[in-house]
Amino acid sequence: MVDLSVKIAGICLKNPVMVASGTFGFAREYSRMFDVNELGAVVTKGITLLPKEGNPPPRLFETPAGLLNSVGLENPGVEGFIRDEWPYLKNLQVPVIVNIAGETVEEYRRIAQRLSPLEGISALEVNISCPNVEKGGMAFSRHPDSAYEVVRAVKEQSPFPVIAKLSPNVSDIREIALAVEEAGADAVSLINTMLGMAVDVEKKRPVFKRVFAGLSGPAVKPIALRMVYEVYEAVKIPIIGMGGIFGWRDAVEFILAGASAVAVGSAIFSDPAAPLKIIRGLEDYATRNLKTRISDLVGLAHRNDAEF
Amino acid sequence: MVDLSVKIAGICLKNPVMVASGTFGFAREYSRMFDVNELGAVVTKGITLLPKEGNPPPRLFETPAGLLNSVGLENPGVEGFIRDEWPYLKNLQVPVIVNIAGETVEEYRRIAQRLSPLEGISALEVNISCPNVEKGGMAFSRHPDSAYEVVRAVKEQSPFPVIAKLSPNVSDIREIALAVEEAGADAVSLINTMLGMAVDVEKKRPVFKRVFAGLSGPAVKPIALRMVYEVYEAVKIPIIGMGGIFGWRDAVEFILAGASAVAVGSAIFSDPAAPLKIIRGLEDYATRNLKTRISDLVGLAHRNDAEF
Amino acid sequence: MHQAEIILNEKVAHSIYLLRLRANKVAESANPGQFLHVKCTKGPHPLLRRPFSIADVQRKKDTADIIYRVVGEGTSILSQKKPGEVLDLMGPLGRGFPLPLPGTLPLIVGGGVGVAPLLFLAKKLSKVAGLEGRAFLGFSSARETFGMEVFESYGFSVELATVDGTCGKMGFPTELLEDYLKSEKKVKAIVYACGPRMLLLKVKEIAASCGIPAYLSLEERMGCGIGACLGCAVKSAKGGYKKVCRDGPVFEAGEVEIW
Amino acid sequence: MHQAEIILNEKVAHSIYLLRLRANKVAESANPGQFLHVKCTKGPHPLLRRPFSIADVQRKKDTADIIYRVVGEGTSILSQKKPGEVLDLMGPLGRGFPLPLPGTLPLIVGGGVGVAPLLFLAKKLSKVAGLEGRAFLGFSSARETFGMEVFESYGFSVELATVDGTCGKMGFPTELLEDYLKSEKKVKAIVYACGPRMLLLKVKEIAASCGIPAYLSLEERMGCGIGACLGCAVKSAKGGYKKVCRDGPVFEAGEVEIW
Ligand SMILES: Cc1cc2nc3c(=O)[nH]c(=O)nc-3n(C[C@H](O)[C@H](O)[C@H](O)COP(=O)(O)OP(=O)(O)OC[C@H]3O[C@@H](n4cnc5c(N)ncnc54)[C@H](O)[C@@H]3O)c2cc1C
Ligand SMILES: Cc1cc2nc3c(=O)[nH]c(=O)nc-3n(C[C@H](O)[C@H](O)[C@H](O)COP(=O)(O)OP(=O)(O)OC[C@H]3O[C@@H](n4cnc5c(N)ncnc54)[C@H](O)[C@@H]3O)c2cc1C
Ligand SMILES: Cc1cc2nc3c(=O)[nH]c(=O)nc-3n(C[C@H](O)[C@H](O)[C@H](O)COP(=O)(O)O)c2cc1C
Ligand SMILES: Cc1cc2nc3c(=O)[nH]c(=O)nc-3n(C[C@H](O)[C@H](O)[C@H](O)COP(=O)(O)O)c2cc1C
Ligand code: FES
Ligand code: FES
Repeated sequence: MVDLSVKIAGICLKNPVMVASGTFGFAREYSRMFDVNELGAVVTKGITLLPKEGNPPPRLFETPAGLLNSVGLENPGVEGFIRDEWPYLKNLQVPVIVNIAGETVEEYRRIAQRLSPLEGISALEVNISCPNVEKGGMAFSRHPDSAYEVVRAVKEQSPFPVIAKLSPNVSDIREIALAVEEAGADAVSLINTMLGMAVDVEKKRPVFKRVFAGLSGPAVKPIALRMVYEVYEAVKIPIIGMGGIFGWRDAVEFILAGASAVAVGSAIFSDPAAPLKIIRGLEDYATRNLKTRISDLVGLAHRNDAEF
Repeated sequence: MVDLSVKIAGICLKNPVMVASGTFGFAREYSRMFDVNELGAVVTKGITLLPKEGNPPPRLFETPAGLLNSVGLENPGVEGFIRDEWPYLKNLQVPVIVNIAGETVEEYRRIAQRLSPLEGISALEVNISCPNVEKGGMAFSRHPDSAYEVVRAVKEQSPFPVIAKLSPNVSDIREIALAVEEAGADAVSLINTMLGMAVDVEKKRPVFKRVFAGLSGPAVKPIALRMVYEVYEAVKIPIIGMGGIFGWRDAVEFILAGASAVAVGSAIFSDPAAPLKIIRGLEDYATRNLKTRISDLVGLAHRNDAEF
Repeated sequence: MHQAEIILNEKVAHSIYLLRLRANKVAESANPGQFLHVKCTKGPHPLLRRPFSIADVQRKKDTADIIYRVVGEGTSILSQKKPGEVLDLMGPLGRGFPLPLPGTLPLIVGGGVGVAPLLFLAKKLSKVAGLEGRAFLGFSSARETFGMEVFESYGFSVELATVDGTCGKMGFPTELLEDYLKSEKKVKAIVYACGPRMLLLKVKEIAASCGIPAYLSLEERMGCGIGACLGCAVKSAKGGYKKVCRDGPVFEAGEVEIW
Repeated sequence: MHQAEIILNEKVAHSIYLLRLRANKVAESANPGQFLHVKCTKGPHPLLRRPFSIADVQRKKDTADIIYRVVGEGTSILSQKKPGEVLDLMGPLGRGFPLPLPGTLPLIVGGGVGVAPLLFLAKKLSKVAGLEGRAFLGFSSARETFGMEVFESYGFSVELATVDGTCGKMGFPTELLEDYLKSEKKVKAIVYACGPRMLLLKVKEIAASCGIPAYLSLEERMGCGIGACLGCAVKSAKGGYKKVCRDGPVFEAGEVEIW
C-alpha cells in the first residue's frame, strides 16, 4: 500500500493530484461524470471582485499538442460565487482551493477579505498570471515587486493559506518565486499559461480579438517542468506543478523535478477521467519503485548521486 | 505569377524560406536529397572561435509536438569552418548566412573578424540565445545591455549585414529587440529554442546531462508567433520568423504577423522537403489571395481595418 | 465517457462520412440537436475532443449515428477508423431542438453537413409529434448532397439548392425558405436550422421578418463540452455570453447574437 | 524520400511486427546494417521520424522489410497501418556491416528486436561471401522469439537464450558466445552484434578479451538521420563524438565508448 497523501501549504491532500483553475469550473459540471471527492483537491475558476463577462468569441484555438485560450476570467464575481457556488463546494469531501484575481492590489485585498469568513476554504490561489485580461493579470507576476505586493496584501487579509500562481512569461521565474516566498506565500503554483497567439490565414488577422492568448497543454510541459525544477532549487515553500500534464508519467516527472502536488488542466478536456487515471498511475509507479510514500519522490531528480 | 522575392538586411532572397541554424548542418548533407539552391537562404550551424565537441548523449528528446535538443554547439570552429565547409558553401547559388556564437564579447568580435575576408557570405547571424552551453549563449540575449554589446562588437568588425538571433526566454522580447536594433543589427531572428527539460522517470533523473535543453518544433509556434507580432510593432528592422514552422500555413501566419522571411528548423527532420513545400504553398496562397508580391503580406495581421 | 464500438464508418457523399456506434446510453436518451464529444486519438495531439451532432439513433439496436465532414486533422483521423475499433465519447450533451405545438408546420433549413442533426429532428417530428413539414437543403455541389431520402421517408417534402447549381436550384437554401414563405404567407410555422454562420444569420432575419419562431444549432470551438471551461461562448442578446455546449447548441434565434 | 507502398504489416511474435515495403531503391542498394528513417504520421506529433534497421530486401520483388517492436507512440501508429497505405521513408541510410575476409567464421549475437538487421546480414554472408557461421540469439521470453529459421536457412547454427528460460538457455546470448569462444579457442572469427546496450558492452568486452574484431550496431535518438543535426552522438574512442546515423549505426567496437 502506497501512502499517496501529501501536505502542502498546511493542507492535507489524500493524494497529490488536483485540477487546474479554470478547467474544472466549480466542480459541479464534472461531478455528474465522476466522483470529484476522489481528487486531491479542487481548484475553482478564478474569481474577481465584480462579475466579469469574459472575452468575445472565439475563446479557444487548438495548436499542436496545445490549446490557446482567451476566456478572459469570465466569472460571477465574489458575491455571485458565495451565493451560487460556495454552497455546493463547501459540502465536498475534498479540499477546495479558491482561485482569485484582480486588477489592482486593492481588489485582491478586498476579495480575500470577502472570502475570509467562509469556513471550509482550504487555501486561496492568487492568480497574478492571467494573460487574458486588460488590466492587472499577468503584469503582477512579471516583476518581483508587484508579485510581492499582491501576495503580501492577500496574506494580510486571509485566514487561509495562500498559494501564489506564477506566470511563465518571465526571464527568471526564481526571482518571482523568491519574492512571493518572502511575501509569505505558503506555496507556489507553476505555471499559468504561456503567452501565445494564432493568426487566421484566411481572414488575415489574429484569431483572438485580444490578439494574445494563453497557451496550455502538453506542448508547454517541457517548459513548465524546467520552471518547477528551477524553483525547487530556489525556494523552500512547496510547489504545485502544472502545465501540460496528460498522463501519470508527466505527473511523475513534475514530482521528481520538485512538485509536491500537481494539477491537471487542459488534459481534462481530452479525458475527464485523466486526474483519476493519474492517481492510479502514480500509485502503481510508487509500488513498482518500492516507495511507500509518494512524498518520498518529491525532488528526487535533483540528487546528484542519481545513477547517471 | 507571384513575386516571392524579399529583401532583408540588404540581402535579396528569391523567396522568403530559409532553413534554421543547426538543423541543416552545412547544407551538404541535404544537398544529396534535393537542390538546396531552391531555398531562400541557407543558414549554417553555429560556429565558435575554437572547435567544440558538444554535449554528451543523449542530445535529443521528443516531447509532444516538439523536440528538446542539447547538442551544445558542436562545430569545427571558425578555422575548420573556413577550411572544410566554406569551399562548398561559397559555390552555392543561394545566399549563405553564417551563424556565430561565443562565450565572451571578445570571442564574437574575433569570429566576426576572422570571417570578414570571406567574400560571398551574405550575412552573419549572431546567436546570443543558445541555451545549451555553459558560458555565454543565452545569457547575452536575456538582458538588453549584453545583447547590445555583442551585436555592437560584431557590427564593428563585420563587412556583412548582421542579424541578431534572440532568445524567447525573456519577460519582454521587445526590449531586447530594441537594444539590438540600436546596436546596429540589420535584422532580428526570432526565436531560438525555449528553455525546457525532461525527466527520465525510470532513472529518476533529468534526461539531459546538462539538465536543461532547448525546445523547438510545432509546440512552440504560438509563442514564437506572438513574439514576432510583438517585435514587429517595436522595431523597424526586418524580422526572420521561426519556431515550429511545419507547413505553409504556419509560414503565412508568421509573415502576416510581421516576419519578412521565415526559417524552417525541426520540421526538416520530419520532412526534408518541408522548406520546398512551404515555398510552393506560399506561392499558391498568394495567388489565391490575389497578391502579386509575397512582401505585400508582411505584417498584414496588424492592420486594424482588417474585416474583424 | 463511454467506450463505443464502431459498427460502420462509411463515405456517404464527397468527404462526408456516416459513423454508427454501439452506444446504448446515447440511443436511449438522445434528443435531436444534442451532440457527442468524441476523442479522435489517444495521444496529446490533437488535444481536444470533437463535437458532432447526433444524426440518428436506433433504440432497438442500441446504436447512434453521426455524419461528419473531413475538414482537418481530427476528422481525417476519424475517417480512418474501422468497424470493431472503439471510440471514446461523451454525451449526449447540450440542449436539443424543442418540439413545436401540434398543428405547427416545421420548416427545416440545413446547409452542408449541418443537415446531420436535422435528420434526427425530422424523425422525431414525424414519429413522436406526428408532424411533417418541409426541408430546404443546401450543399456546395451535387456530389456533397446527402439525406434527402431520409427527410422524404419521414413525410417531408424536400427542396434542394447547390452553390454551383449541379443539383436543385443554384443558390442557397435560405432562398428556398424565403420563396416558400412569400408564397405561403399565413402559415403557422416554426423554423429549425443548422449550417454555416451565414445561413443561420439569414434564417434568423427571415424568421424575424415573418414573425416565425426559429431554432438554430450553433457551432463554437469546444473544450470541455459541459460548461466548465467557458470556452464556447456566444454573445447573448441580453448581454454576457451563453455557452454553446451547455445552453445550446440549439438556441432560439432571439437569444443570441450570431455575429 | 520515397513513398513506399506497404505490402505486409504482420505480427510475427509478441508485440513484434514485420513490415514489407515496395521500395525499389532500397531493394537495389541496401547493405545489412543500414536503416530506414520512417515517418509514422503526417501531423506534427510525434515530430521525428523513427529509424529501423533493414531486415531483408528482395531485389527481384523490389521489396524491403523492417521488423519492429511496438514500444511507444510511433511504433504503435505504425502497427495500425494497412497494406496498400503508403509510407514516407528516407534511406537506406548509414554505414552497414563490413563483410569479413574469406575463411573467417561469422559469429552473430542478437538481442530482442536487435536480431532484425542480423537476418539481412546472415543472408549476405551466406549468399555473397559464402560464409556460414553461428548465431547466438537472446529474447526476454519464448513468445518474443523470431528469426531462428531464417538463420538456419542460411546455414547458420542457432543457439537461443531467454531471460525467463521459456526457450533455450536461461540467460543472455552473450553467455552463449562466451561459452562458445571458451570451447573453440583458436578460431579466426568476427563478431556482429545488435541489441540492448548491455549486450553490446558485453560483446565488446568478450571480443576484446579474445582478440576478435567485433562490429556493433548502435542506437541513439535521431533527428535528421543524415549527419546534419548532430543529435545522435556517441563518444568516440579518440575523443569527440561520432554520429550514429552517419558514421554508424555499425561501428567497430574499438571506435566508440558504449557507455
Ligand atoms: C455542437 C456542434 C456540432 C457539430 N456537429 C457536426 C456534425 O454533425 N458534423 C460535422 O461534420 N461537423 C460538426 N461540427 C463541426 C466539427 O466539430 C468540426 O468540423 C471538427 O471539430 C473539425 O475537426 P478537425 O480536427 O477535422 O478540423 P481542424 O483541424 O480543427 O480544422 C478545422 C478547420 O480550420 C482550419 N484552420 C486551422 N488553422 C487555421 C489558421 N491558422 N487559419 C485559418 N484556418 C485554419 C483548417 O484548415 C480546417 O479547415 C459540430 C460542431 C459543434 C460545435
Ligand atoms: C539505427 C537504429 C536502428 C533501429 N532499428 C530498429 C529495428 O530494426 N527494430 C526496432 O523495433 N527498433 C529499432 N530501433 C529503435 C526504434 O527506432 C525505436 O524503438 C523507435 O524509435 C521507438 O519509437 P516509438 O515512438 O514507438 O517510442 P517512443 O514513444 O519514442 O518511446 C520510446 C520509449 O521511451 C519511453 N519514455 C518516454 N518518455 C519517457 C520518460 N519521461 N522517462 C522514461 N521513459 C520514457 C517510452 O515509454 C518508450 O518505452 C532502431 C534505432 C536506431 C537508432
Ligand atoms: C480554459 C482555461 C481557463 C483557465 N482559467 C484560469 C483561471 O481562471 N485562473 C488561473 O489561475 N488559471 C487559469 N488557467 C490556467 C490553468 O489553471 C493552468 O495553469 C494552465 O492551463 C496550465 O496547465 P495545463 O497545461 O494542464 O492546462 C486556465 C486555463 C485554461 C486552459
Ligand atoms: C538540433 C538543433 C540544433 C540547433 N542549433 C542551433 C545553432 O547552432 N545556432 C542557432 O542559432 N540556433 C540553433 N538551433 C535553433 C534553431 O535554429 C531554431 O531557432 C529553433 O529550432 C526554432 O525553430 P524550429 O522550431 O523550426 O526548429 C538549433 C535547433 C535544433 C533543433
Ligand atoms: S466547451 Fe467548455 S464551456 Fe462549452
Ligand atoms: S540524426 Fe542528425 S546527425 Fe544523426
